[in-house]
Amino acid sequence: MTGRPELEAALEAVLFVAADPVPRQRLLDLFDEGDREEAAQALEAVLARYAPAEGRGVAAEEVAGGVRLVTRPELAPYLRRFFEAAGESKLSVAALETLAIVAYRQPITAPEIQELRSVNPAAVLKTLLERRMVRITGRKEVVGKPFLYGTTREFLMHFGLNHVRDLPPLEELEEALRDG
Amino acid sequence: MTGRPELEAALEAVLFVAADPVPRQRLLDLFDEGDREEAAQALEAVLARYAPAEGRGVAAEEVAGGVRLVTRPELAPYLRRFFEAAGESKLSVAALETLAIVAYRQPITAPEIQELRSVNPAAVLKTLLERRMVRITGRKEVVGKPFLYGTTREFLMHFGLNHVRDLPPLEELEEALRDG
Amino acid sequence: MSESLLPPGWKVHLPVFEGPLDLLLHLVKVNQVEITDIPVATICDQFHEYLRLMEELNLDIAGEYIYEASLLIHLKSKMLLPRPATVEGEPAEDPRQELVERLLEYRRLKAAAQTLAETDRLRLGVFTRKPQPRPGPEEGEEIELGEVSLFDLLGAFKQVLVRYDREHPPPFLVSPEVWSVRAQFERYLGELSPSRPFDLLADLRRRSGRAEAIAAFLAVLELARLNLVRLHQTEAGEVLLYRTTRDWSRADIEAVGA
Repeated sequence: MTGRPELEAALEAVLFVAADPVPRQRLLDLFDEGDREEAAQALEAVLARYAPAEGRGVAAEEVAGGVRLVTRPELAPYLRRFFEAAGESKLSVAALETLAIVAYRQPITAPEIQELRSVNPAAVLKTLLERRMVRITGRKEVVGKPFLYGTTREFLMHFGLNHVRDLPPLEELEEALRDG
Repeated sequence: MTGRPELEAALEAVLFVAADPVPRQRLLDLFDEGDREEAAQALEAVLARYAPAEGRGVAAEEVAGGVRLVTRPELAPYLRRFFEAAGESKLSVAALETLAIVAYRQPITAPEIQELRSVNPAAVLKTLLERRMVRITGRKEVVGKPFLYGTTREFLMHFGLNHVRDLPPLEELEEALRDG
Repeated sequence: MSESLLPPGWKVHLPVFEGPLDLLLHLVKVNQVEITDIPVATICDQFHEYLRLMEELNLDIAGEYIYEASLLIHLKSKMLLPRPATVEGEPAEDPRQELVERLLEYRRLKAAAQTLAETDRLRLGVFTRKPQPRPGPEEGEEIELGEVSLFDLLGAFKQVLVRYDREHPPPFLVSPEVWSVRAQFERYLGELSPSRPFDLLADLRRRSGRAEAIAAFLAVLELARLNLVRLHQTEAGEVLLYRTTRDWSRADIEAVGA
């Protein structure tokens, strides 16, 4: 049996070194069978320790089916200054519109995207593929077998989503837009 | 004037992201002149927060003229286990290239793969066999009767394809993503 | 194209649209009308006016705009026709229906894009620790297997081919006359005998390259045409050459192009 403090310490250390979100189960699998129940509680305790709070710079987030530690967005100016990072988005309006179409209507083909935006999406899709926001998920079984596109884990991570179904419903967004 | 909680949060965030030791002065330079005295105190508070303690996996250490956050050495076995498990679900560039060669040139022998990559593919093929991306499809009727390798059902499912002939030719993707 | 009213090099800031649907949404907004009740004639004219302006400014007009403009003209003409009689009081289908649906869907997706843009801006301020080098022998960059897509696979294959070509530059071209068909013709005459089978494929493989192999192959065809060799294919797929009993003469060699 591993003591509770060691379980918590190990979990914190692993979350600290893991750059990518780690699925909960993978964290628990680090321990012996007999310790997993206790480890699950230890994990919740560690995550509670990293709840966003005043004076704290790091917080735990659930994203892309896992948990990870990230800096809190309010601190962006300090981090940008220190790491000399640019704060500008690399996604153009065209890229964001195409990404939204892929995200909400996936899996979707290029001709179907063109139908929705009335603009040839080839160049933008290439950018999104290169930036790993979008991936080819297969081919559609219609004439010409066009590629099907969907979003990636990178997309979920970047937009802080746990799953594609966590995207806000389109209807809600439109209402917010009408009110605004 | 920046509030004490914000100073502490910013310092914690920067220490978290920076992998290398940061000189104290560089940390304090993040803030306006008027805030530096307070920031120095905030830094001590953050470092105290990361004093080695039971149940904590991360600690602050002073090295070579700077401070940094590191995992506590006692937890190394857990980290090793974590990285090993993480490695199992990853593909190196060598493995990906070899997989691509097998996919596009199947059935193909190890010497033929070596001809294309100039590297003995034995170790990488073993990995790909273990990941069930590649299988032995037979033997080539030449001297030494080397094994022939091809892709698996799992490979097709992973890439959303029904058949090996659905693999896009090099030009197809380029054409699909060419504008206009 | 109409003559530009502006001096050459003059730049005017024209609102930039993300395509014809974006322009249409803009026109709906500035005209303060509902998407569901678009005054087609007005919108159609303004759409064309915008294209005309772009033309005047020597801006490239994407084909998508021209296509949409033609759809609008078609719709405008349809609106002028009397609607077919309604069945049992049901309202006849509005010819604008399809356009309305496209615009509503596009507006929804634009709202989604705006939300993504806001999240994108916010999330750019979220930092994670850089991936630490993993202890162990594994070298170089790695990709999560679950994340590898066709795009990566193709990219990897292209990489292999590019590197292969770089490491295997094509051999210096041998001047073609060195591998004349006639020289190959003479070589075969010297090597073949009526009693001993001669493995053609093995012989072709021994040639220095494609150019010589082609010359050799053409020579064999000439030899067969002049009835100087007999070709025999075995069940195993080998091609065997035998010299026939016919004697060759200088004229035979001279009949072969150099």
